[in-house]
Amino acid sequence: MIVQAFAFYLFAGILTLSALMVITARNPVHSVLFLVLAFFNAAGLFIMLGAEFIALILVIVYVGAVAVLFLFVVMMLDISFSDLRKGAMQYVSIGFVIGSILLTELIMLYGTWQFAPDKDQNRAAPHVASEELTNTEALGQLIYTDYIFAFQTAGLILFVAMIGAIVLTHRTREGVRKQSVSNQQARKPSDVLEIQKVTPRTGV
Amino acid sequence: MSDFNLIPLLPEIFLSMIAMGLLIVGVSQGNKVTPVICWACAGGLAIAALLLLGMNWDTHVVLNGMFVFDQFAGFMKLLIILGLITALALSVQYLEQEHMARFEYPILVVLAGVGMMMMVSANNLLALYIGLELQSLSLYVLAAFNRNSLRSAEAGIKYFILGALSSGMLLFGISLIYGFTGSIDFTVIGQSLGGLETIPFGVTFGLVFILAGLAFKISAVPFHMWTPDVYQGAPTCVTALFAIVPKVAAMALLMRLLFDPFMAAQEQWMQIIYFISLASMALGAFAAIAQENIKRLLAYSSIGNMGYALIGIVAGSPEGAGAVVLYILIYMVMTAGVFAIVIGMRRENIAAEQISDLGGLSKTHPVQAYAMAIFMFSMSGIPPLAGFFGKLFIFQAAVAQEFYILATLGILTSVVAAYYYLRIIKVMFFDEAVDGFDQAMPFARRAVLFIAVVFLLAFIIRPEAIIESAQSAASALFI
Amino acid sequence: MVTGFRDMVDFPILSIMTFLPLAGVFIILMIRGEAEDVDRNAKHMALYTSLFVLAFGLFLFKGFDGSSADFQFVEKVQWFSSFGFSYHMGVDGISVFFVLLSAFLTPICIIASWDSIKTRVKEFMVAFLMLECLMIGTFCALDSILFYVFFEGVLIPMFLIIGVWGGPRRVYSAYKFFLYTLLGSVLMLIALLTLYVQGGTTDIPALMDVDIAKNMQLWLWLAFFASFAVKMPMWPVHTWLPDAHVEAPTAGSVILAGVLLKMGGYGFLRFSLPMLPDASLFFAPMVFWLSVIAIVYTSLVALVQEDMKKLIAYSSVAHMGFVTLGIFTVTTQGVEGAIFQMLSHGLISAALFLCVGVVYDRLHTREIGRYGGLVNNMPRYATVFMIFMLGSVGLPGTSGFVGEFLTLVGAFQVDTIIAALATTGVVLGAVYMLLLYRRVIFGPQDNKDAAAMADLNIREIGVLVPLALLVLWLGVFPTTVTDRIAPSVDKLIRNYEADINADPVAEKTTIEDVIIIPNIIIPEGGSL
Amino acid sequence: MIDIQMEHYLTLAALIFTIGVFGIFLNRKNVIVMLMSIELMLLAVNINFVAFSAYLNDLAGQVFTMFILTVAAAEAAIGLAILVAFFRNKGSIAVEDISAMKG
Amino acid sequence: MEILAVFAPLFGFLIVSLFSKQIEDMGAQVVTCGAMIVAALASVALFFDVILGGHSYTTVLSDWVMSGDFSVQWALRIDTLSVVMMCVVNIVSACVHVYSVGYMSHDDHKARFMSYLSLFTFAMLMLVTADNLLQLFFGWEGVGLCSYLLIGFWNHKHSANAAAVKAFVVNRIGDFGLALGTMAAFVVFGSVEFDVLFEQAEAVSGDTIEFFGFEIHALTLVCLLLFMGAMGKSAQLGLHTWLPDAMEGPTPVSALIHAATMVTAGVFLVARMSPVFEYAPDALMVVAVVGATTAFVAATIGMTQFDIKRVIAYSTMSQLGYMFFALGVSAYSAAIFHLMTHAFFKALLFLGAGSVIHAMSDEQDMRKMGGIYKKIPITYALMWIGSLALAGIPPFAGYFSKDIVLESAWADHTWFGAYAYWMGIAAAFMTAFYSWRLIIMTFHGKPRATKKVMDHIHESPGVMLAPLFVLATGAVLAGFIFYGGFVGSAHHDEGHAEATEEHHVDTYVVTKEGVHKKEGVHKKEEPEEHHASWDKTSFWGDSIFVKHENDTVEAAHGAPFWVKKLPLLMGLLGIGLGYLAYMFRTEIPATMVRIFAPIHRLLFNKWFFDEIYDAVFVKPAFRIGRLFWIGGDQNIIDKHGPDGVADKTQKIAGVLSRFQSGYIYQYAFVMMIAVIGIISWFVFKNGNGF
Repeated sequence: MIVQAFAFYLFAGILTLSALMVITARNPVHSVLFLVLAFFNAAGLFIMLGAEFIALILVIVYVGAVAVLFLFVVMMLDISFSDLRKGAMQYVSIGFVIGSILLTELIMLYGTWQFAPDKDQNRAAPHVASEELTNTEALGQLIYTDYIFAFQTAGLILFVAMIGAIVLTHRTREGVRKQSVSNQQARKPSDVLEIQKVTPRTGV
Repeated sequence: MSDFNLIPLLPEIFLSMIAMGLLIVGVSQGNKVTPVICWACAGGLAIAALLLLGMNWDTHVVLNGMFVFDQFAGFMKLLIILGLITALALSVQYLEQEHMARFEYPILVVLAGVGMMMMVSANNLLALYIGLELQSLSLYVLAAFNRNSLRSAEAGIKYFILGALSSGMLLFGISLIYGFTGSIDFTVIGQSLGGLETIPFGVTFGLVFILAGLAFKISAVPFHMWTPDVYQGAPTCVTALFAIVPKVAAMALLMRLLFDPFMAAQEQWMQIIYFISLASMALGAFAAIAQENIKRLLAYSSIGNMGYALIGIVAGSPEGAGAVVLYILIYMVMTAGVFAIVIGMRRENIAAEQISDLGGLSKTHPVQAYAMAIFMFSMSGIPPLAGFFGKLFIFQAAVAQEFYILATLGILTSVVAAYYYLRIIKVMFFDEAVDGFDQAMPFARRAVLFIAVVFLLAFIIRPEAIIESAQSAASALFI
Repeated sequence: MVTGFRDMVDFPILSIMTFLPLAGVFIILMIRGEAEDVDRNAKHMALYTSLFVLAFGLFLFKGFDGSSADFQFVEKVQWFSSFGFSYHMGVDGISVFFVLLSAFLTPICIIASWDSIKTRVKEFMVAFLMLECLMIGTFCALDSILFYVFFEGVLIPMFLIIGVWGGPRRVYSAYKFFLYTLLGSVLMLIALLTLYVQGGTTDIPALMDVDIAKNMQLWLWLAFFASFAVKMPMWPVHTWLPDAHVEAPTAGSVILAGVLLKMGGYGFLRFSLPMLPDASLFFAPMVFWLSVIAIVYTSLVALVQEDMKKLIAYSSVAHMGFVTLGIFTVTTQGVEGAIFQMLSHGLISAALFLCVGVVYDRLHTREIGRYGGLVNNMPRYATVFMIFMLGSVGLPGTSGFVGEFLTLVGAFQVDTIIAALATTGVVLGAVYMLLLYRRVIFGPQDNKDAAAMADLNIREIGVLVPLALLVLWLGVFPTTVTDRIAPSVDKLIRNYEADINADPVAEKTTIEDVIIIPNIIIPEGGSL
Repeated sequence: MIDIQMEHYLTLAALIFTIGVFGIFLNRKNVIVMLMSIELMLLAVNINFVAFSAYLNDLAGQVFTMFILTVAAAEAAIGLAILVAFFRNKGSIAVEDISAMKG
Repeated sequence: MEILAVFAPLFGFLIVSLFSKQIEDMGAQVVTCGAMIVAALASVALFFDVILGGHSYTTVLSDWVMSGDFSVQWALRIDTLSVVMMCVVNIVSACVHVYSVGYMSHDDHKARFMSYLSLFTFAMLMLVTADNLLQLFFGWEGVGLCSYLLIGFWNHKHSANAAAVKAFVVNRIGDFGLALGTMAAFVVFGSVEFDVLFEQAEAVSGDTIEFFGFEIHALTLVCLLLFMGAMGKSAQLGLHTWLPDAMEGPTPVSALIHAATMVTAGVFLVARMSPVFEYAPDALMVVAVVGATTAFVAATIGMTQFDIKRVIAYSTMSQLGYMFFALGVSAYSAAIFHLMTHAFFKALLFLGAGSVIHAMSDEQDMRKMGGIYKKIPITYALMWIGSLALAGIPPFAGYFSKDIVLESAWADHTWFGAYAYWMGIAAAFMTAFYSWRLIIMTFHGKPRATKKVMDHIHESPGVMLAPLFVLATGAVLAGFIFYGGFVGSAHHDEGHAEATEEHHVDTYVVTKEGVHKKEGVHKKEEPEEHHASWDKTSFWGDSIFVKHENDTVEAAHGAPFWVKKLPLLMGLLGIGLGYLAYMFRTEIPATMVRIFAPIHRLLFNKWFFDEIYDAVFVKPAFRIGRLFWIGGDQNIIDKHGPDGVADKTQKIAGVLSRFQSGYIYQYAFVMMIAVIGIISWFVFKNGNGF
């Protein structure tokens, strides 16, 4: 119990601090790195909650892909970060008030959290005893059956993301010499080579 | 998997296939075939509409309760498809003119359409989220589609960031609902909430967050702030799309959500929607007055119009829902007509977007001017045009449920709104003529214009068929 | 003869009168060719169409059974069947003459615009025919939604007529006209919908029998009042009228004064009195005072006007004050007088605006001071102008007298103070009209250009003389009208009194009744 | 305090969510940080879902989380793409520079 | 016959106004004069028919206003009162028509003038033959209109136009009362038909009516309101200011409208309504006081004026005052009698004055006349006749009528009767004085006109003089002939013959002196015949009703000698003073003016009525009108109403537009605030849920 509590507070503390750093760091690169830290800690929490697969996915997808993507863009865009916080203070106080109201209300809500009386009948995918099935297996069974619709649609979303990213950023640069394989393949000797009989001593 | 029945998804599947197939065509043929792909997409949408019509419109819940197809969904999908076809028809020439004729455009439009149709058919919070994101992501890209334009990119950023924020709120709300009921299935949530004596705060909180997310999508005040900027910045053909279609889907989703799983929390959501509706009507009416850019003006107009539609939801009755459907339908037609003209506002091949650019249109292009006047009068709700009936049924529903103050305030804002609609008419008819627009109005736009005008004018004569189908569609929500 | 027409009950004469102008519109839209030819043909087409409508109007008049209080020539067709609205048309004694008035004034307006409208002639004619359709429809409609459609639709062509063909401040005036009247009417729409919800029908005759709770009546009455008072217009919501009149082209002013203002009075008679009797009783004193203020106030304002049209516009407000006064006395004389006054004002003010139009066409100014001594170069004009001026003053023998006097007789029976104050309007009316006439028609001819104006031409005579004859005819033989409206008015008053007496709590209505807001925001169980 | 209940996770999620929201409107200079704030919000939601999932003993919450992660990745891709497009036009991604359109 | 008498003038009017181009001036004159003469003859025939034949009747022409209980028909009520009026109107009108042919011979708009005269006559006839208040109102306003048209006939003159408008408007103020009176009558009686009114007057005499919050005796209210109309039309004090100004019109108009007929409509009205007035003693008192005061005030003003027509106009006003106080003391028949005689001699005076003006090249100021009696002797003589009649010198018509009026007032034995009597006596003196002042200033003394004018003076043509002779005959004979019928005593109800006997005796007693003179001058042909059936009861039939105890005319016959002779004495004194002051001791007027400077200024300025009205009503009306327009309509209603709302709307729009700052963080901020706001709403609304 103590260990669990200790682990929770450790993860939660680091998570909160790094989240704060994400939004306050002067350097966006630092922000991204703090974000990575936050994700790691969240993954730890997920493991504590028994959601191993999600935890791993979080590390792999988020840290491995998304965070790196962020890092990549931050570096690519070469952003100056000299006076990042100018003018921000005017919103801090009121933002703080607003934020604390939200937080207070949410915490009050959680303090009295209740479940629906019939929550046990409502469960769509009751957790099978973990001895029989690992978390990953259980999820795998679900997403290809009950959630096939969402799964497929997620595919479409990624498809859109791909198209979107390409259409917005892919540029065909003018004046860049590119290899055109089909042209190379289609070229016939007759198109480019002219064999002339050269009469000696007359020049071409 | 007894409900692994893909028949109700036929249009969506078909359209996804079309999108992917045409993407391949596009990749291999390059951007020069963009018009072809546009028309092919439109054709595909038309076929999807036919598929839709050919389907059994009885209620089907399939795929583990994720997807529902009923009369309501069918009707709204039909509207979406028609809206998409219209948007595409309006786009073709514009894309060429703006040098952004890239074949991805129609593909993204179709994919957004698929997302919208999924929203309409969502019967599960997960399906809702997934459909919504499919739609949103496509639209984010479309907003920034003219990547050489700063404004377009800015519109994209604004839309994206705020959209993502709203998605975050939506998700937060969903998580709370899930946490309370233990389910993300509409039917189960509905049953669960129906069995309660009072709605606990957790659900109310969740509802607020979800409504915030959806209100963003229908650009209702105070989640509307993106709308004017995005409408203005996005390429006009995209603005047309934004104005015509996504709201149908979002509104349909909202209606299904509120009338189905959250009917038990009517007291709660009614208060929220009451406020949102009132604020939207008021802001839409007042803020538009100061606008000079016609796209911005139309953005505010759409905000206001969503406010009116929401009155029907506040009423919370089958009549109210029917009125909303009808209102959306009529609003779509009017908007399509307006954009058919706005998209053609070009002078020396440069888009003219100021209201003053319409000056003296009645002399230079009388047909367009009169069509526009009809749209404007219709939008301000002057009989005998269809726009009046849209409002009439909305207010009727409100009055029937004794929402007198809401109805009165709503109708008063419509007078304020009439002021800026009149302004456009004034510019076209009373002001001195500026140079005419570049002539050439392609057939597609002319057809849209014609259909819209005829619809608005003739609605009063034989409205029964449309009204009845809208009502029966809405009544499917109340079974 | 009458029985012959009785047999024609199936013949949809009202629909034909209403929609024939639209047929004309379509034909005009089809006209192609040289600009001049198009204009000319459009004018002719519009004229013929409106004359056809007028001819049907005469049939209507002939076939109308003046001894019956029922709705006649009734047509009823399903329309918006899922809501229970219907396309229900019919006329009774109260409305039939307004239909005739509309049908009569439209051709006159078209002729009056023959030469004075030079730009966009085709569009002008289209707008006018549409206006005619909507006007006639308003007075024929027996379904409240249908009524609203026509009532409100009038704004569209009128807005364009003022805005496109109007004077220098036309934009301001057109806006003011449109938004002001729209503001009033939308509130009425809410009231109509409430009535629909309360009564379960939009059928006007059926709604007259629906009993409505007292405090609900008060609110509904106010909503209707908002619309009709603006339309009339009553003080203090009258300020759109002078502006609209001044800027509108002649024909626009004619229709505005001649017909559109009457829609307000008609609305009071159709909706407020029969459907909301208790509220009418409660608010009658307020209406009286507003009417009296309108009469005196606007008469005084008319006194100092320098613009002919503005003067006549203000006089219209004063004259409509008599109408509201008469209606809410709910006496036979008051109501009949009010209807008669509306008809008479429809003719007289229309004619006065036409008279202004005559000189405006020649000199392009409406400033009174620019004219003078016209009797010398325009004797015929002076004569017809005089007839209308006297009609406006309410000289016995003209139609203006009968209406004014009857309303005052009605008022006197209810409240002598009101009657006495209103009668001062008669005196003031004489002052400003005579001064106008004196300054324009009499006096020395100081302005060369005014002195050089030609007298009325044949077309103008053709427009003005029928009006003059009607004004005189109705002044001498008002029974032509009153006999036919009497049964309907009797029925109205009988029902009103029955309603008032049926309700035991009717005697005492306090302001608290008004303030108590019915369960407005939330249906029962709600918590807002 | 020692006994870690669901409320702890929920409170943590609320905290993170609030920080994410804060990040969006406190940020002036850099849009990328906004995107990261959104990621934080989504993370908070995920924590909520997983916590509920655990306490409800229901896997649907975890499934939901998975899809949120997927979509978030796609969203990040598109967001960054738009950002890049904007940067190419404007040469800046400062938040205050994204205000060509207003009124 | 009555149709002919009433509608012939209308016919003339229509023919002339519709076909003026075709028939030209000559035709117009012939048609209108012809129609008038026919009408005059017809009315005389009616006179005999009604009075000798003794049958009065009502001819219904058509329905007019029918609205519920309020039903009014176009009808001609033919009884003694109306035929007397018809005769007066038609005869004077015929004279004026003929006269106008000559008088207007230099005018460009002869046809218009003649048609207006005819229209006026028609309206006047409609007035006097009305059988209900509304038709009376029709005629009432009709004559007002024609008066307006004719006063402003020379419409190029500003003053004429102003006078015309003033006449109409002041009349309208009176009509305001008449209209209200009609309404009140309807409320009280349930009808405005005379028959109903007269029948029920006694029955409702105890009723009260709520008016301006007070409970008022119903009949008094009706009568006072009607009398207000009469005051306007008959230029009684307060509403008289239009009459002098009306002299801007051509002189024939003054003669016809502003002396003989229209202005007497008020007298007619009260006489016509006598059955009602009889039950409203308070109203009668008011009538008497107003009439008496008017008689006096007008006479005082008349003494100081220099415009020849204005002098006569004030005298008209004064004489109308006589008629009214006669009415006020229930001496209706005396009033009508005076009305008739006055019509003749006053028309004569006006037309004579017109003749003078015509001769003097349109000069109206008496200070520029003088010494012309030799050049226009006939006119001079006729003016003498008229003035004698006016001054009440026997045997001229005025003597009979004025005396009976004054005697009746005395015989009323009430304070207001006495007041009226003494006022009347004073006025009689002044009347005689200014009449001779007029004659002497105009005809005697040194010529004060320019030589050119003097050379031009000529006697009027025959067409102008002929009507004057007709009128002069009336002015001389009417009083004597009709005395018996109009006001002759009939206190015995027994037999006809006996009554006639008595009557003869009475007549002789009362008018001994007059008869003496008269016999010397004129032959009497018909009177006997008339006398045979003439006493006032049978003469008037039931057209005038006097309660027995109010029958002052009857009582007047028994008045003391001094009462009867005092008026005559005053008339003679006035004439004497006139001669003294203007013929012989011409410095007297100037001295008087100097001595009584303030009073003179008051009188010369007509008691400042015009100025006061201008300051109290006219100017403020315009000022208030402008205030309402600029201040009310523009600065309050529009500024805070539509324009204000529009401005506010624009401002709100601007604010909202600025609020849309373009910054993403602000947009996000708003969204979050909204969410938190909504949540907080729920939390605070039922926060106990936690």
